[in-house]
Amino acid sequence: MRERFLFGYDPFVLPFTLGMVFIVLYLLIGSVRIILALNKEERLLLLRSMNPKQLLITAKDVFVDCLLHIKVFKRNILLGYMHFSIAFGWFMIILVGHLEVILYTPQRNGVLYYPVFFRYFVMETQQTLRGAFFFFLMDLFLLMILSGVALAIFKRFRSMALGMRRTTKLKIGDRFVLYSLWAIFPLRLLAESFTANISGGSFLTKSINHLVHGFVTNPDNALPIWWSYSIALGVFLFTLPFSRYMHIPTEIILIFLRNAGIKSTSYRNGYAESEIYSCSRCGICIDACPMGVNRGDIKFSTVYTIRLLRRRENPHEGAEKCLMCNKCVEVCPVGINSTRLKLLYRQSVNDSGQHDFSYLSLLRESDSSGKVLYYAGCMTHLTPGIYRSLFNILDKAGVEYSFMDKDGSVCCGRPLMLSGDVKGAGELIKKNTELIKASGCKTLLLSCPICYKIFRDEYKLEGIEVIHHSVYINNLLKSGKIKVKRGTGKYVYHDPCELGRGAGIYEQPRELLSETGILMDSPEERGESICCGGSLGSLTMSCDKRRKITEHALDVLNTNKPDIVATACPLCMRTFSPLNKKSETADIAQIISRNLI
Amino acid sequence: MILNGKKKIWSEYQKDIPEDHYFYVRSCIRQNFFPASEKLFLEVVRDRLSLDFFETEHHTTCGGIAYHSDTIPQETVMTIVARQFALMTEAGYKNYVASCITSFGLYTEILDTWHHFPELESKIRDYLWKTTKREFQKPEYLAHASDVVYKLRNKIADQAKYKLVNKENGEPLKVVEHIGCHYSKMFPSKGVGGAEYPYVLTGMIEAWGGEIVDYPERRHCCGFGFRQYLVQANRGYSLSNTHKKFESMAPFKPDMIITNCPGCPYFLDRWQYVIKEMEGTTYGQDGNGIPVFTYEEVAGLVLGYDPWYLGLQMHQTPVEPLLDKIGIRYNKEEKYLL
Amino acid sequence: MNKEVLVIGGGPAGIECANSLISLGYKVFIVEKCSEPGGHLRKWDRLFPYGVSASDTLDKLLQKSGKAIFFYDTEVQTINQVDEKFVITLSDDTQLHVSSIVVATGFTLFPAAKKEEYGYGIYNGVITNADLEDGFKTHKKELFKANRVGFVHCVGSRDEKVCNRHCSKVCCVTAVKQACEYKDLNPDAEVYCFYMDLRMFGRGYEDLYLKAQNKYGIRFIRGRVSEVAEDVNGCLVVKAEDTLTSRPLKVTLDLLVLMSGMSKNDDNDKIADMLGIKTEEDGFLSLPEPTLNNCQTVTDGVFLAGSVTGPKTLPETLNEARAAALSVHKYLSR
Amino acid sequence: MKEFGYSLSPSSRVDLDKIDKIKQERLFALEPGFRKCMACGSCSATCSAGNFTDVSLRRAIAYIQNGQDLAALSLLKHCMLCGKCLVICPRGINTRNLIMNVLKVYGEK
Repeated sequence: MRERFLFGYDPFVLPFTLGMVFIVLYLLIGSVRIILALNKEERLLLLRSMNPKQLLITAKDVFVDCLLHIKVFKRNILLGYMHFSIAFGWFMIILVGHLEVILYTPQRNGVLYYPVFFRYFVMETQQTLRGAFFFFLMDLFLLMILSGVALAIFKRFRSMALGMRRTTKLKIGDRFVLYSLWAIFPLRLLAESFTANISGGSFLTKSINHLVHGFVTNPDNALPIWWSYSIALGVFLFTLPFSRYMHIPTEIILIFLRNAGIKSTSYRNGYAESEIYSCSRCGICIDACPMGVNRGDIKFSTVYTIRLLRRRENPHEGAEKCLMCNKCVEVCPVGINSTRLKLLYRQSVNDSGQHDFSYLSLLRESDSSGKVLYYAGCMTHLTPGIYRSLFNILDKAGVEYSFMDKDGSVCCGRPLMLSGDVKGAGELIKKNTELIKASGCKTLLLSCPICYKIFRDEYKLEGIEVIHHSVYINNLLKSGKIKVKRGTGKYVYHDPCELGRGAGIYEQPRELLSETGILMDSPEERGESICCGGSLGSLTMSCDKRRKITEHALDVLNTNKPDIVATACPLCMRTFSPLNKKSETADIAQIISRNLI
Repeated sequence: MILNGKKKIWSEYQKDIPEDHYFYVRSCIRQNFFPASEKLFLEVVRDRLSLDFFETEHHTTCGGIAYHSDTIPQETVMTIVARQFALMTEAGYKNYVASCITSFGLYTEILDTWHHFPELESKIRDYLWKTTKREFQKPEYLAHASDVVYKLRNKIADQAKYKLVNKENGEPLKVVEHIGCHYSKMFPSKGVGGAEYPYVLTGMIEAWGGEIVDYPERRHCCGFGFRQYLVQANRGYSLSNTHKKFESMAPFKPDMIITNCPGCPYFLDRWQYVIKEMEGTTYGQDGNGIPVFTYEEVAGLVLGYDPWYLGLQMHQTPVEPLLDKIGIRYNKEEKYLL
Repeated sequence: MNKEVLVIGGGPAGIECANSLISLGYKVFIVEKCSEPGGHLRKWDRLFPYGVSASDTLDKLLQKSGKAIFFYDTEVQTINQVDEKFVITLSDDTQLHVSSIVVATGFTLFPAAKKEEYGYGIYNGVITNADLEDGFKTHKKELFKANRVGFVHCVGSRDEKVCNRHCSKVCCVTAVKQACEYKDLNPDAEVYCFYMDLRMFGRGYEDLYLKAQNKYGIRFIRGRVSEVAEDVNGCLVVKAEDTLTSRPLKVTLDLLVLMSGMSKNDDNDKIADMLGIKTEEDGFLSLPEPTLNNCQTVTDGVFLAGSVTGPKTLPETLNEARAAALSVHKYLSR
Repeated sequence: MKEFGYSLSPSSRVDLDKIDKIKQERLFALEPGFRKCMACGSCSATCSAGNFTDVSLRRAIAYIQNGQDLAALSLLKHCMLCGKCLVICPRGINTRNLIMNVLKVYGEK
């Protein structure tokens, strides 16, 4: 292998080289900006994460997330392959390209464009059969990429085949980048094929070279195609920052920051910016979003809200309408905590400070020393069947308990928190904490996942176990304090957002139901459970639209024709029961209470 | 405003008021507030129109103020009224005329109550006998003094020296009438013209050359309201009522107010001064307030009585600008000499 | 027993009763005191809750009544029962011999002027529901120029002072219908409805109410209007209490529509007397079996249909008319 | 001014001629359910804060319609946004959005 040209340069490399310089500078400046926007603590965290062990973990995460796209694979194999083939293939081509340079033209090592246009600058000699291995690899990865690109083009027209009912609607800028991306690899193939008789090639490039030999062997024809290839790359690199493909480099920064333990503290700057730019607009969240059943609301799904944030436009409508069910976060291949961004946005506009909770000082605690303290919360007061069933179970198990909010409750603060009013929520949290601590209880038992979520995450109740009734009852059953009869009832379990995705409790309710009947699968469950539509997370969604969501969720839950749709949340139950015409709706406590022996 | 509609209603609320032979009872407070009005009434009907109106110094209050202030029970007030009727019976009269609106309303109410609860009437007869050894006949006709003046309005007009018109341009004066709550609000059929569009004062004004203006708060209380005025803590409410009426009538630019009731002219007159002091607002076009008159005073004016003989110097709101407007002659120096 | 039946009243009840009797093979005489058939329906523009044309409805009813013999501008003078037959003398001296009689004399629209405090006939801007309906029908453009409009429910209904303790049933939904129609004609108008209770009892009524609130932005104020006056500009000053906040309330309007209710027909006593039947305290004809049979009277061969026995909607009236026809048929086929 | 020992008492009367319709329209745009209230009182009856203090969405809506903004605000500032009224409202009004927006639209200084 030897160089064809003395200077190892041709003007056609300019578009790429300039693009590359541009993008590197852009990324550098961007990273500095993000780091500057971090506060002191966060920067300290970042600094501390710069140890070998942490770096190794981050490298692994980058490899798994950015190159292998394991999360996308999990969602849909074809979709995963599409992402994997392009990302990993491209990465390998770059890697192998550099290897080639190091091995064959070490004097050109470090020249930015050389590995990219290697085939143009070298010619095969008698001795360089060694290169055939790399030629093979290069053609193989190129083929891999091309298959990915083909899939991508196919997806544009038939997204369903790749497991996506809806894909993100693109703006003109995005299309520009997309087409240049699509063009890069076929052009590279052609360019390398055109010079394959000089530089050598493998099964792909050589074959094409043979196929159109007469045309290709004229060197005058080769240069324009190399130009085109470089221009495609240049266009891609120049337009990258203004397109969704910015996620490719940004995600690496995001993984760094995330692994350092940093969280967003503003909905727009610092860490949030790295999240916003990491969004590939893949659109997986569109299908996940329960709002999607109302066609007009697709525009409020997370991908578009993040796009507004990236354009520095007002994300108000989407941020306020969102049910905060967290499913988009669950499915996001990049792991963007968009719910947190929306919450931060809400805090910036809804922290009105107009509330007056001075009346709370009138409330007095009850003495519950050593007992289980039960807090029904607002929603469970609307579903007395739940707490009465629970009390029946507790009585049967001989558990001593007291009912903290028998005569009405101070709200747990979660709804206020979700509205963005941290200060108001704080007052409620403070009062409830006082009441609970003063009661002397050892366990705080809750029926409502909305309450459970905030009691677990935000309250500081040292020494008091905070437990949701689905877990508590399961414990009672496991320890033999209660017994249930095993029936033939068919259940489908609906994971409430706050209990499942919110608190990670998926198994205990299922264990419980399996003890007393046949637990069936639902097409979308656990992390992918669909919000019931009643969520207090949404501030502005109308009742009609909520109803559509509920009906859709019920359709999905009733797919396998269960007898009972079981849930573990009073709000889910209130939302489902009037609209569930195909099966009964019941809380897990009610089901167990009915089947106690 | 469709006048024919009002006329239709007026035609449905007409009373067959006797012209002559009345037993006359005075009002407690008018004798203090506007003493000349009652004197004038008797003078006009007796001397000018040669009618038989009898009055006796033995009659007392009707008890209305105490009754409406919740300080005496119903039986007590009924017995007081029964005594008045007994005086009428003893004097040989069958028509009873009250100078006071509240008395008129109370008599009407009592007669109606007795009509529906005869046992109550016999109980009262019993009380009256036990306390005074008197017996009574119920009046055959119960009138308010304004009913009588309404009945005689055309005769008065015939003898009138002045008309209620602006002497400068010959235009009728704009008059606001205030009927008094107890005249017909309780028993619309007992008032001339009913309760919604009472005609008793309107009829007089029309007959004497003026023009009535209707305004949104026409029906509203003058502000007396008994408890509201009599208790100082409530007096603000009394004032506010009057204020509301003036605010409502002001855009119509009335020249004068004619009233029917003992309390109304007093409050509509005196509160104008208080409102001026509190709010700085003076009503009326010339910055002198809107003069307020009793119907007897207006009758006296058109008949050509001397304003000071009519007691107009007792008014807080000056009447002279209006007298000048009509062209009534009076002697400035004599205002307080009488 | 001849197959001749007299129907007193040529409104919807009378016409529909006649239609049914004709199809059952009877000869029907209809006595109508006005010069045209249709009663109140003739004067109406559109019907609640779906906005069906009143004149189309009447036309459809009349299409089937071709064989009925109408006596217009005529009233029943005397009725004599000879054996099982009725001998009737009409005001034009016609004599009829019939086997059965259906009384379908309907109601009298409450004369709104009786509520003096509302000033109907005194203030220019005060009209009744019937006046507004006439305005809709005859396209009185000047009526729809008012930008502030009020509807007063329960005028002459639920009011012992005007001797109508009963609810007229149809005024609530009529007010809502008219308010919406008014907004259609003058979208800039602010419209208020003063109600005591909103009795949206029928199918589609509640939807109309919701539409009135939501789409038309009509403001519903719970409280009966106490009095109306004219201000210096000739606008109407309307007073009521907003009973939901326990506050007296005042609003200045350009047009006030009084929802006159259904009073008993003024002729009820006379007719009841002739037929040996009774009226109730409310003045409507009495029903010995008010639940089981809405058409029956104490006099054999005499039946009742429609709002002569109390306020009713048009569909109810028509159903009753058919039921009365069947009752006649049953009676005459015994 | 002379001291009379009494003064004009403020009128309790609602004057619909004088209410701020622009703010009402803004509120309606932000929560179209605002006009749908039929004053059933379910919201007040179920209210969590209503157990302890004077808060009533039903009354607040009526106050706003009558232009008594301050009265409405003073009722709603006790709201904990728990959402019971949202669940219970038979007319499907987004009560929480309404409350938040009343505080926003009428609470602005």
